[in-house]
Amino acid sequence: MSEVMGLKAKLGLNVFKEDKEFHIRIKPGREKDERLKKAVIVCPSGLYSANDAGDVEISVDGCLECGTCLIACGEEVLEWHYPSGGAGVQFRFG
Amino acid sequence: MDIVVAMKQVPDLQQLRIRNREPVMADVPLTFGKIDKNALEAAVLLKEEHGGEVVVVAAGSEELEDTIKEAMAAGGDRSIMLADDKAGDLDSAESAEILAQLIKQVDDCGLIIFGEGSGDNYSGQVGSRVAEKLDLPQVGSVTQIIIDGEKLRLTRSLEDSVEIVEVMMPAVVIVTADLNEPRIPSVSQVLKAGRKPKEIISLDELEQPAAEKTLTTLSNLAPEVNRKRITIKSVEELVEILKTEGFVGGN
Amino acid sequence: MEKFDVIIVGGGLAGLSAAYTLAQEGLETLVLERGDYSGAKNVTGGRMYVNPIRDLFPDLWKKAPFERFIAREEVSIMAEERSVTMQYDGNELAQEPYQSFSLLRGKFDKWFAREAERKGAMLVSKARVDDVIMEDGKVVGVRADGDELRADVVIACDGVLSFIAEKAGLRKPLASKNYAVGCKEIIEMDRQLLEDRFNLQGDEGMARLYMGDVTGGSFGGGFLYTNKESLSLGIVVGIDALLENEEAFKAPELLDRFKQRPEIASLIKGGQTAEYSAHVIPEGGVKAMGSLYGSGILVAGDAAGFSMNIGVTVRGMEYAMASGYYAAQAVMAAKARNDFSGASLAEYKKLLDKSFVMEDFNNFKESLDVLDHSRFFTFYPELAGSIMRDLYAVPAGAKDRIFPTIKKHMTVGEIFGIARDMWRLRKI
Amino acid sequence: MANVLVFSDKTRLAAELITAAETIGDAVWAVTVNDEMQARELASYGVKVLKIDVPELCLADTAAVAAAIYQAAEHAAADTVLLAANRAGKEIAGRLVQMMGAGCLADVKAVNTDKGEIIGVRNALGGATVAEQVIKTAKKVLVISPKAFSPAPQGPGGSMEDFSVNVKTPRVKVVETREKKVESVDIEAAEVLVVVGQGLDGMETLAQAEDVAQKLNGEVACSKPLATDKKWLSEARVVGISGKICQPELAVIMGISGQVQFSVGIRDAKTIITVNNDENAPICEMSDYILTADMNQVLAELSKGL
Repeated sequence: MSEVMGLKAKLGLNVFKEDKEFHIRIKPGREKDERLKKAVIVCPSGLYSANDAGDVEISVDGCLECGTCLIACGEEVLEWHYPSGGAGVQFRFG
Repeated sequence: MDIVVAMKQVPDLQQLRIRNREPVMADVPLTFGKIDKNALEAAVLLKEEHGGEVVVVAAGSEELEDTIKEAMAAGGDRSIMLADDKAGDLDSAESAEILAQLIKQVDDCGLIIFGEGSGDNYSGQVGSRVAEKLDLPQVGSVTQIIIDGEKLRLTRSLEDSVEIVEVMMPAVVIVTADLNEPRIPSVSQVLKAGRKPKEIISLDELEQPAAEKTLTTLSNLAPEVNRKRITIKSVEELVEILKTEGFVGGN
Repeated sequence: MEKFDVIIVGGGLAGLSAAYTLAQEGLETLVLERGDYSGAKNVTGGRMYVNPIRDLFPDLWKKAPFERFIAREEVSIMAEERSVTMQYDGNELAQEPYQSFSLLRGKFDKWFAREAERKGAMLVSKARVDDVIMEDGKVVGVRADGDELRADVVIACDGVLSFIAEKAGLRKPLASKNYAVGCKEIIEMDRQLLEDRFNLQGDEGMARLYMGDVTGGSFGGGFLYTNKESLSLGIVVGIDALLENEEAFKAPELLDRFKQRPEIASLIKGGQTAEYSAHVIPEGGVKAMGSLYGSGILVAGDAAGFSMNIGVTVRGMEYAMASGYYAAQAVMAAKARNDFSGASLAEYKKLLDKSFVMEDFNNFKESLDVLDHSRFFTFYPELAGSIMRDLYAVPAGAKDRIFPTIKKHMTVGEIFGIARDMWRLRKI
Repeated sequence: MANVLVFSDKTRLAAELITAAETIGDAVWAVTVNDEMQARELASYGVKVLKIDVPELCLADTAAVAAAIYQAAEHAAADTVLLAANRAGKEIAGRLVQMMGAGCLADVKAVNTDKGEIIGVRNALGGATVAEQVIKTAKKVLVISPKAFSPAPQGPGGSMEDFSVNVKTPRVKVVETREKKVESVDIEAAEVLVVVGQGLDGMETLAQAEDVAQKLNGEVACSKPLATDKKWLSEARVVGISGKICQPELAVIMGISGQVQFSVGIRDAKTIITVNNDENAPICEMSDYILTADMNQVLAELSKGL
């Protein structure tokens, strides 16, 4: 079972607690910004994808709150804050 | 008049892991069940309207002393608890006996609120058992509580009907999850929670010993999943399967 | 309104070290942790070096829930199709006091939080701090979920992104070249199988670092630590390096690629992945650090950038704990003076400068620039691998002599290149 | 083996309890409260019915109902009482158990007997596990999940006798009763379920799901958020720990990732087909056929193609 498993299945092993709102958003109008494409590569959870129209989309389910996308893309294109208290990923091992 | 809320310390099931079909209980944080929080919220709302104190009663392991702060932060005024590591895994019979004894310590108790099922087991027995032990009337499946003088006016929501019932206090009320949305305490409420009055007793200090366990668990495993897991490529293929399995056409 | 001596934002190692130290001295200390519990948001490679911080927390270590003490150090240099591994066993590693331990933060931080509470610190979890309260250029408290909480000093221990330091105007902008990302799996394994496979007795553990073709030729590496009943396996790769890599591996793919290497696959066989985590790691050293103090505020741990990669060791947790400790010392000195201005709190920097923390950071300040050089991640591993291949090869015909075998790999140009690299390495 | 007594104010559930009782006891007794019709029907299943007719005995007064069942059990010499795990039944159980000095298993979804011992099978830990438990005490109350057993068939040997009980003055007074506007759908009874989740993009596609369900002679069911957050479907159609536990012949699960709170409600389906755009979603683990695709497109095509 330690063979390579799908990313979603791997994320499914973690505990995620629901938040009232999305804690990461692409700033409106920045969907096509080149900087966002970096997130597609660097995000350890693979949450970013570019659609056929070239817009980058994010789905925050499975976010590990690692901060890589914020550092790679910058605050001009991403609105990024931590999930509310007690929400988001909760590592059991860490 | 005080309002008693009975709460059960349960493992945070979101933190539960299954390893080789066995639940891994070690290191799972303890909390209160969702419906217990609804029960507490109902009590706090009633107190805010009618006065009195919200007294939280609970039984569990020694960590309960910590867990109970959650309830104090969310509006409980004081607590009476049995915190004893020998009481970490109580069944309904034991819980009922202990809770009934704790509730007896509340002098001016008009109303005792339970959630309709604990977060972990959901047997929904304890409220009724306590009502019987204390010889109090009870109403279950409650979605609304109105205090009207000495009387309670309750909305009882069953599968196919809704009843409005009246009962004289003191009474046991067992609530469902639909009746409110529990508040999320602020940091300063959490800080104050630790300073609220609490009474803690151990199993040895009970007036009567807790009842014996009435259940034996033979096994408790995650269900075995044994599915074909065949990948199909197209809707046509899907339709074909529906046909061969006999769900469309032919019959 | 609640007023405390100190509010600590973040209940990780830096925050808890500060809280533990402050509460011990009787200061009213509040720790705000956004996770369900301390450790819930923390990710580490998995090994702590205790020596530098042992004396700062003399009572702490006996009962600490470490996984295994590291009795054996290994380094694997990976070329594309082969690897060279060096193993170091030293008596000093296997004797008390042990130099380093593997650990899991979910367990360790949870326990440390309780120890800090026992000393009198107040800990509130599930509490996110949204902002600092500034008055006349001085930090006087924080806002958390609508609550205003005040203190003489706020210590920002909120991790590598440190929004608190940013809001207090102390943090430099986050430049991607100064940061790496780590991706890690916890792989559970039957204790007996693990001990047999890694040749461990009792609580002995091993640590192995992987260099070379771990991260597709990018600046980075891999790690494997043995825990009691699990392995911590992961990779660390520079964010810029990841983006610049021509092969354009995605971060999660790199970890999977690493796991599929035959050398790794055979080590984790029979294990079961139990958790997947990732986090940004500050690697910019002194050059990337912002201000460590301001009026009414101190910054410690990853928030201050206290983490270092010098190739053979990647360290952060000792710096976090030490900086938390020195922050606490500075606060106590400031309290004695009843002066919480920036000038008074500057004591923190002085304490750090005198300690191993800043000494290490000054000694190794060039390491990132030196190591961020693809030759260290492709050329040398391939060289080492090729030499070993030829040394061990027994061809059908006659075997070459050893000296010419090595010499064949060392052209004049390459020798100059190596000399140049060695010259660079003298800086670290 | 001993006698077993069953009670539910819902005749269909009482009929299921009789089937369950027959697997564990020698003689099956039933008790009815102010319901002549039910008494007759249960007698036609071949059981001995104790018919209580006491107008002041009100079903909402749980204590009084429990006391009446207790007296009936004594009369029938029944050590084991079966109740239905609907809301009223579970509420009565705690009270009755306490009166009888019995042990109790609630939400029992299967009953096995082994050397005279009754083993109850029930979901535990929020559905993450399935527990097999035994009641240690001589007297036992089992609260049986609806649909866990099929209703008893007609049979000979039934009888009916009037049974009088001592009832205290009622303490709970019903001042108003209204029927719930419950959608008549019964997803637990459906042989085929098309279960839609948050992948569903809107009401139009929902109509297609309904069309597909109809063509498969089944019903549309959903995951909780579709009923509680989006309110696109009624709560009667929710599958999961806080909805219905279903065991259809076929479940076509679309746009649902498969958290345990949901999957506990469908994992006993005979065949599971999953349509999900994420091939690694946990639901795929528990599926017989997996189509990786957008559920909305698949519904559109299925609606045309079936």
